[in-house]
Amino acid sequence: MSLDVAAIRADFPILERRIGDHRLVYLDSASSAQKPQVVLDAMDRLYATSYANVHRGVYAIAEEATAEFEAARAKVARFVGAPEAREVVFTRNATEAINLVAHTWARANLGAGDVVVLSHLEHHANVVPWHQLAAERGIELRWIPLTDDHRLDLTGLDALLDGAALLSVTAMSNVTGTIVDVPALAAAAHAAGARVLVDACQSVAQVPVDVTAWDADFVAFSSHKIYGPAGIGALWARAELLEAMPPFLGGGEMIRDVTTEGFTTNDIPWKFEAGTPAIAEAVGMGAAVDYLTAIGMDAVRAHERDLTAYALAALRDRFGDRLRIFGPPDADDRGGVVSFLFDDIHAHDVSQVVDEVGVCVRAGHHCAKPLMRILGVPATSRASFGVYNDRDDVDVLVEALGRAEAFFAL
Amino acid sequence: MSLDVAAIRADFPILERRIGDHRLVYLDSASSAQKPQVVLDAMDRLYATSYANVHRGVYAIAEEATAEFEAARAKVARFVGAPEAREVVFTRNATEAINLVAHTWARANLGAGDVVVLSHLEHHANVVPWHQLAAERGIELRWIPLTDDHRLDLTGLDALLDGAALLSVTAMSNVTGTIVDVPALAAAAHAAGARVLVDACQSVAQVPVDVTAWDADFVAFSSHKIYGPAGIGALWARAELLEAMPPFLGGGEMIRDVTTEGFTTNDIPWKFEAGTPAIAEAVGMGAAVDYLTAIGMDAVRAHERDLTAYALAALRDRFGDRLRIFGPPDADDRGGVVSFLFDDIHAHDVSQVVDEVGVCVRAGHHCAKPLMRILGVPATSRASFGVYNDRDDVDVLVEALGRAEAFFAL
Amino acid sequence: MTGLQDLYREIILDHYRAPRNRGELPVPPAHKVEGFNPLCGDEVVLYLEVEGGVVTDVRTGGQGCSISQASTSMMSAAVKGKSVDDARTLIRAFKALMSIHESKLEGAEGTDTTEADLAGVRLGDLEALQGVVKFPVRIKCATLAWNVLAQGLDESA
Amino acid sequence: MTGLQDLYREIILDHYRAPRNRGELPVPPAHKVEGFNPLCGDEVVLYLEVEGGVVTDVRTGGQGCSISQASTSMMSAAVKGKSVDDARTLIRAFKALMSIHESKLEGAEGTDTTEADLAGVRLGDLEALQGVVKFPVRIKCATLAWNVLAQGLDESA
Ligand SMILES: Cc1ncc(COP(=O)(O)O)c(C=O)c1O
Ligand SMILES: Cc1ncc(COP(=O)(O)O)c(C=O)c1O
Repeated sequence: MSLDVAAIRADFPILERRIGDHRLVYLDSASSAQKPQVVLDAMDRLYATSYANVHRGVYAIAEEATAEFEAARAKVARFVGAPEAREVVFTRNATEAINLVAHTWARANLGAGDVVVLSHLEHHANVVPWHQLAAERGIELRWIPLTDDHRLDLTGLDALLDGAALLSVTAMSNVTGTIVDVPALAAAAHAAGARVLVDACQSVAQVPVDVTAWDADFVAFSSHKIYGPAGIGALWARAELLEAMPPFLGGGEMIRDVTTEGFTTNDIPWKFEAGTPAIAEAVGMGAAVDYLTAIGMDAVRAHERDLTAYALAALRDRFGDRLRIFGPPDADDRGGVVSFLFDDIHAHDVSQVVDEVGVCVRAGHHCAKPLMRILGVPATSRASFGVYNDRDDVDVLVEALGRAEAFFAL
Repeated sequence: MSLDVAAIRADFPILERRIGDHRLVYLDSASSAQKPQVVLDAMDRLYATSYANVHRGVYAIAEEATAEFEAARAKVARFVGAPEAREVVFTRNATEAINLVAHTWARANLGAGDVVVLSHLEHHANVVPWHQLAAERGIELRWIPLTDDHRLDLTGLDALLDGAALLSVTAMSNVTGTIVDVPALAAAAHAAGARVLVDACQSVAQVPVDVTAWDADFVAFSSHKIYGPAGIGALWARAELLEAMPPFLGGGEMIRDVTTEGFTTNDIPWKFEAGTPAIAEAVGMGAAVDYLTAIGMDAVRAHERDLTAYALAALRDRFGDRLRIFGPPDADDRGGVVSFLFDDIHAHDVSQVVDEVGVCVRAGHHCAKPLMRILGVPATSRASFGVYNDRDDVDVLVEALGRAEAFFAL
Repeated sequence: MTGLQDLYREIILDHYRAPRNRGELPVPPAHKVEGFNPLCGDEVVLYLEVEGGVVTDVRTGGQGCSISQASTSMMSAAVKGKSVDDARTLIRAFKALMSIHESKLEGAEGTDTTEADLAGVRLGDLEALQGVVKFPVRIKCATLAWNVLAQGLDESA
Repeated sequence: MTGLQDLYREIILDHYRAPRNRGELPVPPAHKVEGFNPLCGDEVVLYLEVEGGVVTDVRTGGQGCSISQASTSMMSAAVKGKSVDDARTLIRAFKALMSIHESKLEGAEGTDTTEADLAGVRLGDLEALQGVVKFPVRIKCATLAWNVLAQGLDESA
């Protein structure tokens, strides 16, 4: 089951890049993953042989482009266990997918006093749209708090869900790596009569995702985190919900008929896809899904778990109490994301110093400022792992952090 | 000033594609233009050397990606004469750009009874968002009618603009090719106290566009019509309008601060760019702008005008009254788009037959159903020209149409 | 033009040029249904008279390409006088003829209509439309009338 | 680590480790302003006491990286006791030091501050921050405190 990382590395052209005298040690896949050559080739091939606008032309290359675009949708659907391809709406990214739900389903169904339950782990993409709705409509936001080791504290869950219309939670934190027990949460939410939106942005890249097994209602994710191009993402939702939802953006493709008096909408999923979509990017996302499927998501998960366990141990061994590590202590409870902070060196400065030796780690609030406030820090450093990383990369990181510590020592 | 079409053709890999025994005669650039190798190379190079999420990382490749992304914005700004790069908001496409204005500026400023003036030439992208606002808010839509030769009939303009809050019009019809006198309309609208939104989707590909000379307030366009990738487009708007507008989608990048209680917004343009953007596509759009700038937009316009005049004459010569041609009779008044219809052969069937010999023309309502109703037809065929087309292509089209006519003759 | 001859069989062009059952019926007792192909603007209008479980009369209107209009005409001829049950079976059989390709185009996972189910159904002239499956974009032209019929039968039930 | 030594000059690390003018001032008479770097969460809080056109007292708070905090500290030392006009000139001079690069990062078209204008301004210790321009992402860390100061001076005017 273990990955042939050397072979995988050869698939990613950027890994030949050098930073000064150093090889690139890319440890920021949780922000955006690098792209294998097959993904780039799939897009270039489309442009070089079959590019045309989709769903519009009768001529051969338009038919081919449309078929490739829709085949990509089917691949994405299969990848996340969606029962039907038409339940997958292409969006720009996970952020737009969540906003789409907020603008359509939520605005059609929620009013003053209606409750949306979030968690303290959420990314801004799953916070700000609900703040906007709260400001506009007077909905109430409730927050699932965290345990001391940064898992969801479910002791008060029933009270939080009481009377709630929607539970919207991440399946895996992009800061602490915490893996959330989505099926349990979904069951509780459904029992309370709430719909369930899952932010699967991190999970799709790291664990096998099955929206049916989750029993979710809406699931949002992005292509660029699963080794596909940026500029495309997806919302999966149950067909009957999509059917009932009002449309979002208005324009070409999403209509059935338009007059000077009004308009009627197209079938799902196109009803939610106004204007010319990211055609090559959809094909690229399909190729990325094929790439991950060939590796096997179980193998990917085992690999991420292994690197995470190795990194947690290596960081603890080397830096002890001088380095604070966030999230659950056991790698079984977390994805391939490790956030940490030296007592007296700012995350930004750490990132800058390790960049000198080719190590790319993220520094900042990771678009999770509410969580930062709860962790009591302004920012953390974060290393995150992709299929192309190995234990060597972790060793390089630890060594580089040692240099940073030395550099900033009095 | 005339284009070296042979050299240009060599820049576009797809033009080597064959349809059966025939070379590809791509006459659907108004729907989506093909991409030159330099655009594909710019994206591939980013992926192979400097790909990372933008505005987030401190490390070298993140800095490079951010610099390239923002440099692309500056190029796009210059290309349309925008005074400042921060006035350019990257969107998925022109459709999203118009919807953004409808969701932010319009929802902040328009209520029941407020008037938005459109024209009968508009693409669904500039119709449906206003229908949605009419249904939600009770705004009133007014329509600038057409003359017999499908130009805007401005005789009643002052009455239409009386009390209007917004004039939203296309600068060039994607069906009739009609070039609209934007500066005159903008002056009249501003005199009446209305804001001006211009759908420049077709114009940016064919004529030099200068938003300052137009004196517009908002201008929307897409990358994929100017030989760049799909999946990215832009809204240009005056800085002071963007500053005053509420944000649109909520999430990462568009915020300044987020707490569990609320959020504050980032500076423009990022305030309107929630989530991970289409990074490589922005760079590709920048490369496309460079490509067109190198050719020269005056030369492009002369080329489009020439092909249009040639096509209008050739079609009239060959088919006379049996072929209805829409739009102004003089090529000076129109862009490189020719819609036509045989008396008794459906546009769809024509497209199908000419496809057999490699000719790609669009058939349908061209996302302009209100216009189709005014033209009194369910659909038209449409040939449209790009920098890679020449008179030979027009000849092939005319020949192929002759075959179609023969095929369907009793 | 081998491909084209497959698509545009003589009988299709005949129905296109001389559509059967064009016209309207008084509503009620007839039921009126409309359908659009959002892609290309093809439009089918159907007037259905259903009495005692039988499609007693059909009239058609609308406009569109040869395939959509021929399919409408052929459909009207095929279901007129048939029982509602038989008409529904015909719909399923016709869509089975088209469906592998339609679902492929839409990225759907196949169809639940089993071949066995429909083995006995005779499509007659309608089989001329099977050349359409080689032109995936046109499948929606061919199936439009049948989708409108299905809707009409549901609504008259 | 040549590059790094350029960025992290000794005097910067000194201000980072021992920030000057940390603390609060009673509001009013002082004016409180806050600023965030949306990128990384750096935060600068400024208490400004302005009397008779002079910045009579300054206190700072907030948290962030060495560059943002050192810049805050150096700024506070530089403007304390200065006239509001001199403080504004200092802001322009400091941003000129950074601006070519900041505007490049943002794709802006340059700056309207002319070199000539600022020729006479002495930045002193602040010049140590010029190593930042080689690290475009960090420019925003360095300028944050100065943007907050500008806002504070506007609001106290
Ligand atoms: C005039 C006009 N406006 C708007 C659009 C919509 O562009 P997009 O599909 O790229 O959003 C188009 C293109 O189809 C167009 O031609
Ligand atoms: C958990 C989580 N949710 C949402 C997002 C937003 O994804 P995107 O920027 O692709 O919309 C991210 C990525 O930054 C994430 O990690």
